[in-house]
Amino acid sequence: MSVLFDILGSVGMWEAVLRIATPLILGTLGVLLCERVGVLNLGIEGIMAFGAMIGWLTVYQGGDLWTGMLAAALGGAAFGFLHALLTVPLGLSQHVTGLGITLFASSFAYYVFRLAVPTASSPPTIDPFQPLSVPVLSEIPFLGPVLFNQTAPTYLAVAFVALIAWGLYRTPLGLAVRMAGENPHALDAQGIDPIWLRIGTIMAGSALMGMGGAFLTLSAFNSFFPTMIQGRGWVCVALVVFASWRPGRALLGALLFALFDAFQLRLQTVVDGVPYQLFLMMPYLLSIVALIIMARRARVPQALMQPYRRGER
Amino acid sequence: MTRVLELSHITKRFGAVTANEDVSLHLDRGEIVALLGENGAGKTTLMSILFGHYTADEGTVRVEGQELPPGRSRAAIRAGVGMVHQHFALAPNLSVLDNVMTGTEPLWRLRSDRAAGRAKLVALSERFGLRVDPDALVSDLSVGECQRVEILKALYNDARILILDEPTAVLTAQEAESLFATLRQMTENGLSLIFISHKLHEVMSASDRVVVLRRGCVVAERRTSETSREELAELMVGRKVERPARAPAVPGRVLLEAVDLSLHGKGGASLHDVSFRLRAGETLGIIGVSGNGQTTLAGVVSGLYPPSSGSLSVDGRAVTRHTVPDAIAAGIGRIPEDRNAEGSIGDMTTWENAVLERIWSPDFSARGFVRRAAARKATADILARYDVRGASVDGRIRLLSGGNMQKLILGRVLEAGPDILVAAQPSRGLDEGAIAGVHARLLEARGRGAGVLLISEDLDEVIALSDRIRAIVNGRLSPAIPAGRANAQLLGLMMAGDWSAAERIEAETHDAL
Amino acid sequence: ASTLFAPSILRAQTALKVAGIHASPVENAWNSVLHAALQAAHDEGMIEYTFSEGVSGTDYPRAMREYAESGNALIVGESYAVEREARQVAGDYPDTAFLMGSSGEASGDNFGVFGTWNWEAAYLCGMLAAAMTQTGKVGSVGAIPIPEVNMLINGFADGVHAVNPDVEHSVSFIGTFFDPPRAREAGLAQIDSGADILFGERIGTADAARERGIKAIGSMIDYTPRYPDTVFANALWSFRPLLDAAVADTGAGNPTGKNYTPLSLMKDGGNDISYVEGVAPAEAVARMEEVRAAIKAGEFEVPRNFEEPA
Amino acid sequence: MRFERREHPSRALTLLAPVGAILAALIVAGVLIAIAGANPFRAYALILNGAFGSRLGISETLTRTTPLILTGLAAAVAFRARLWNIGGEGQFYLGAIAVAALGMIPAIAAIPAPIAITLCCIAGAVAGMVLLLVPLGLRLRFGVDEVVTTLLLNFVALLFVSLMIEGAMKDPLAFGWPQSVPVPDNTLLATLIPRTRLHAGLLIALAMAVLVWFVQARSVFGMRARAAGLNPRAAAFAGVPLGRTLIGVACLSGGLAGLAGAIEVMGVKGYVTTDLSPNYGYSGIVIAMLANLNPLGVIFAALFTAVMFVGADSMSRALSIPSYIADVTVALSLLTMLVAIFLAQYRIRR
Ligand SMILES: Nc1ncnc2c1ncn2[C@@H]1O[C@H](COP(=O)(O)OP(=O)(O)OP(=O)(O)O)[C@@H](O)[C@H]1O
Ligand SMILES: Nc1ncnc2c1ncn2[C@@H]1O[C@H](COP(=O)(O)OP(=O)(O)OP(=O)(O)O)[C@@H](O)[C@H]1O
Ligand SMILES: [Mg+2]
Ligand SMILES: [Mg+2]
Repeated sequence: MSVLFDILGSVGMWEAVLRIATPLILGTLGVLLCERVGVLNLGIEGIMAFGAMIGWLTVYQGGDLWTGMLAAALGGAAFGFLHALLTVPLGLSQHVTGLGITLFASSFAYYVFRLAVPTASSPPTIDPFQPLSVPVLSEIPFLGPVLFNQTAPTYLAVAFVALIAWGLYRTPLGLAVRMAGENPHALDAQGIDPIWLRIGTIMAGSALMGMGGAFLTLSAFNSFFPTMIQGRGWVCVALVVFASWRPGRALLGALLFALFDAFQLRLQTVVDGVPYQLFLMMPYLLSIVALIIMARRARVPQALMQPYRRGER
Repeated sequence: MTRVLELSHITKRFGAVTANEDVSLHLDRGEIVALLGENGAGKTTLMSILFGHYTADEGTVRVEGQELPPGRSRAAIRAGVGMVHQHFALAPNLSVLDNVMTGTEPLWRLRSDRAAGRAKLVALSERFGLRVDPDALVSDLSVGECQRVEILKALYNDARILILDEPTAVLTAQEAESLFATLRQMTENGLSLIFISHKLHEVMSASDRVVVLRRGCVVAERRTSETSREELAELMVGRKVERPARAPAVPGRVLLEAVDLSLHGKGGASLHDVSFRLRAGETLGIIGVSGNGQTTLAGVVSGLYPPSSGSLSVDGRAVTRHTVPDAIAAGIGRIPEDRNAEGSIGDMTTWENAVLERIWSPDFSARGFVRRAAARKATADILARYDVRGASVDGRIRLLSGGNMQKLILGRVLEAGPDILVAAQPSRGLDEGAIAGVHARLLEARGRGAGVLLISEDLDEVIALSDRIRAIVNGRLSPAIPAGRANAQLLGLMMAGDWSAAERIEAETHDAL
Repeated sequence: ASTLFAPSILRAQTALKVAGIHASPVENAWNSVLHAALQAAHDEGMIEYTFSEGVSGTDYPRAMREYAESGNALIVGESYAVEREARQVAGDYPDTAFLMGSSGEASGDNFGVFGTWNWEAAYLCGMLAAAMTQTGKVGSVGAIPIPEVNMLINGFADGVHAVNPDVEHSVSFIGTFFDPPRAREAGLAQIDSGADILFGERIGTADAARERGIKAIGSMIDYTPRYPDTVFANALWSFRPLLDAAVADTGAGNPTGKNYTPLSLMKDGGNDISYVEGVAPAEAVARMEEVRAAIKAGEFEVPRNFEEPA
Repeated sequence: MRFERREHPSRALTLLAPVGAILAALIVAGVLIAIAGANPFRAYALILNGAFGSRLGISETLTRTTPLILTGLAAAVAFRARLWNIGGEGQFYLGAIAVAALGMIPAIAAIPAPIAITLCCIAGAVAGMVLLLVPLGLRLRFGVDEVVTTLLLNFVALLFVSLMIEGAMKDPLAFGWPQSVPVPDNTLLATLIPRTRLHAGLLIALAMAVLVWFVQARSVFGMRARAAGLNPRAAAFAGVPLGRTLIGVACLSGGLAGLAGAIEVMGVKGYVTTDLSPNYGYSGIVIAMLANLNPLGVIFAALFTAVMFVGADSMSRALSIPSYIADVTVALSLLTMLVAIFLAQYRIRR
């Protein structure tokens, strides 16, 4: 028992939580935006892979870290545009298009990576973001190092949560976005074209996904390699449901998931005889349990997965 | 009089269908114009063009002399055109204020001024007597309230021209009446209105001028004061229509008996100790304001959900299993309240829709496999016998208009020869011609000895078709009165829950239960 | 797969066509050792090398067949996940030689195998680690507990305990062969639980060590240039001796269906320690060098333990 | 600009559209190939050659088609009823591990091959069913969205398989490598062409496609499932038992995906590892959609996907360009194909 408390009481673990959570926060916000505007985006897994690659490659080729982040956002937006084009004006099945985008974006990322870095024998590295201690605040015992000794993109991710919450609930644009996900006909009747709004929002959401991927190569780690997303994108899709499509809860969900992950890694080092797979299963199973608990309260955007075509019934 | 709106020579085609052909229409300030026409005549299409939702193939729209750019709802809104859609354009998960404010501020503004929005909404709702709670979720509102929100939405955009597409299709008589009173008041404030309706009495009482569309063309234009219901009906359909008259009832044995039916917590309204009898060869009309349990009652009798207590017997036998196939097998035919959401599956073929509810019967399946030939033959028969137009056996049913869809549903129900017919809102949204057809079929079924349970919000319909009438209020059934004694005022009292007069009449007529 | 565009004129006429099939991306340390050796041989004109990477188990036998059909004389790869099918393919293409990383035995005349035996070097690294830990705790991060990984980590642990039996050694497995960020998190977790020297069987571990300013030990390839202040020792493994032998056998028409693993032994130059001078205490280095010499001379045998480390 | 649905799409267009799609995909892939320094036209020839040009190519293409048909059917069946089963991958693995588990019972090795194979198929199918019934149960009971739960269960299933093959079911003769005990020889499917991997599973898959088509198009269950998917409220009104119908659909869908895993073990690999499936479950979803959810169409969509992959993979080796081009080509052709199918059904109007 005391082992558990040791783990839970360690600064290192809590610091890891925020770090592990960052790509999930960005990805979840991305999915959340897409779904709020009415479109499921299963392309996230591939978009994150592409963001991770293009962000890293930009820095590897001499760009600075923020240029890398920007490249990842733009790359994400580009694939978002493709997804939007297929699902919004054409109204193709969102599941299928999303899976197609995942396959395309990830294999394209690996292909480009291999062309750009043909003969690596260990993953080439860049200098990643370094932890940025917030003066004064990082001196607070325990909380200081946990919260205020992270890398810049982590702060950015948390800022995005507030920004998107503000945007969705406090601005006219956010209201329009929510309306597009609830009833695009109503939006159209108020003189705003749901098609363009959806396209734009999906691009913005996908840009966030791309940045989530780039966090892995520019901050959590310092090199890119294929298959590095490892299902993180899918987890984001689940987290959005868990979060009932709300940015604040999305942050909470991402932190919770990261907590399980950080915890199980540490538990493994001290608990013997329990297969590691059980630990790895924990976050997924707990997510499902959380979904069951949240299901009743969840307010699904009513037009989610329903294509909008003007004048078609 | 100033001319605020002018539609000139509008033509619009959808593939092979010409929805509007060379239509010209105008509207003066403070005027109420009624747009009349059969289902599919092109009314909605015309209004959608005016509102910029569709682009016309030919023709122009001018508002206060200015030509509107085609296909731009935004421009129409700016020019002061407001539209209340046939199917509500509201988001149920958002609040009234959210619904009203969407799209009213510049999109890129950093902060939505909700306080100002709320103030404006409250002011409008007071000024026009359209009471709503700005913070209520739309999903918690009744249809009437939704309608108000729709109108407020248009007014909030400073509409000076208001278009209402079948605004009363889902309203009760009282709601409709108060709506028209409000509209009247609006015209005094300088608004101009176009409304679409299939209900001739509304048109007669509320409009200044009537424009009749038939097959996409304007066939007539009359000042309301210079025309009559009969003339309008004839202009609309192109021939004389008359609703069929009811012959005196010859009630037989009790076919359906409900004793103390109660149902709680099924999402919709609940039922409390509902008891009634339905005899062969009679029509029992149930009236009521929506939300009082009409739908639930129809659902229980249709086999959709079992009651929590009480019993139901068909032809003297107690019903123990409440499932749809059991209900159908027991001889209950069901006409659903909402033919698009409940009565048909748009993307399935006509034949599949026609036989789905009886697919378990040996007529249509054997050993788990569908007898397609038999099913298609039966469907073809229905199409022919019930005069369903525009349908092919293998075509998607989505393409049928409301009236034809209703004919198909009547066909599939009546072909099975049910002893009991549950008809929920059978003529909602239909035009005069179609209504007459539906009424004739219902009377015909009664005539051959079926018992008809008619559930409707349309008082005229209930009075015209029923032998006895009950009201449903908060899940309880009122005493029954004979149709001969019914009038709008008495029925209004009954629907409002004041049953004293009804009790007296019931006692007088000794027609217990 | 990408061919290396070495000018073909420079290439010897007899260059053997060799194909590499890598189940992981070639960045993976193990694959990179093979890849580097093959590339070097290619550049020297000894072989003509093409490769596929990231080949999943389902595609692996097809890749083998395709390379065999397109006239490669020797196919180098790893049959760990496809032992049965790989031997079947070799049976179907008796004229092609196969040299496969495998935990199993050679088969037929043309299916040769090799193991990754750098456990001796790991033992030596462990000796240094034991002398350096302050907390009395060292940690290893492994992929999946398969025999070769077990042997390696056990070798390290044995080295540690040979010097100081009181030092605690803990292991975590990341459950996959290639996930550097995960290995890094596992490393951080080890550090949090007190370890101050990490043995990184997997890439990513050293990143954790660098971040926390402790020392780490690399495996397979030389990680010191990549983490100059962190990785002070490496348990190196070399594929070149194995490759040269297999190429020679293939070229000479000798059967290649044998076990090439012994060429991984330290005394044959197949594995060795590399370390940064002046990091570990001098007497520890001296003691380690003694053992190293003994191993090379065949006087000392590091115990081989394939059991999953506790 | 807007799209208007054609009620009767012309046959020529329906046939031409896929051709256009493949051309478009190949052009884009060609650009990428050219960037890698290879000649795209040679690449096209090599793709064809790799997929059909030899006994090896044909057999490999068909070997890969087999599981894709089954996972494609699994998705098509479920999607028809609007049961969004994204969990084909997990069901595939559970089907596979179930066969391996059954194979560990000594009695299985002693019974005649046809019976043993049948039992294995059933075991695989049941395992797949069970994994899909869980999320369906959650949806019916608690209203939990199955897109997410089936997706998450893929990871759980894969970890479970990993747990099994490193624990209770680990092959003691596999040198510690995490893989299951091999299934007994009498459960292995016959090879159709000697010295290739093509096995009798292909015939099972084809038979299943016909069977599923028949059930969907002709049975009461098929009609009810479609009705339940298209408009649950109207279906309920017409007396379709929604819960039972969906359970039936889930059994069929999960069962097919599980069967795919079982057959892959019995036909190709002989034992279970965690890389048994290169995303067969996910590909099934795209294949189902390419086939417009038509079970017979699934055969062709699966074949198409397999041709693209096997051909492009072989091409990448022949040209020595990064092998990821194979997945790029497949993804591109899937996306363009989806667009083409759409455009064949709609017309563009101003
Ligand atoms: N989106 C559309 N696509 C194709 N055709 C359409 C579309 N909308 C309407 N039509 C065609 O236009 C004609 C007029 O339809 P419209 O909806 O305007 O009729 P309506 O007069 O409003 O009928 P109702 O009284 O039933 O509402 C129909 O006959 C139909 O063929
Ligand atoms: N997408 C479409 N394409 C072609 N024709 C259509 C389409 N939608 C509707 N129609 C046609 O439009 C006509 C009117 O349809 P509509 O749905 O407006 O009928 P309705 O009577 O208004 O129904 P409701 O009573 O439900 O309002 C029908 O003749 C129908 O065939
Ligand atoms: Mg209309
Ligand atoms: Mg209508």
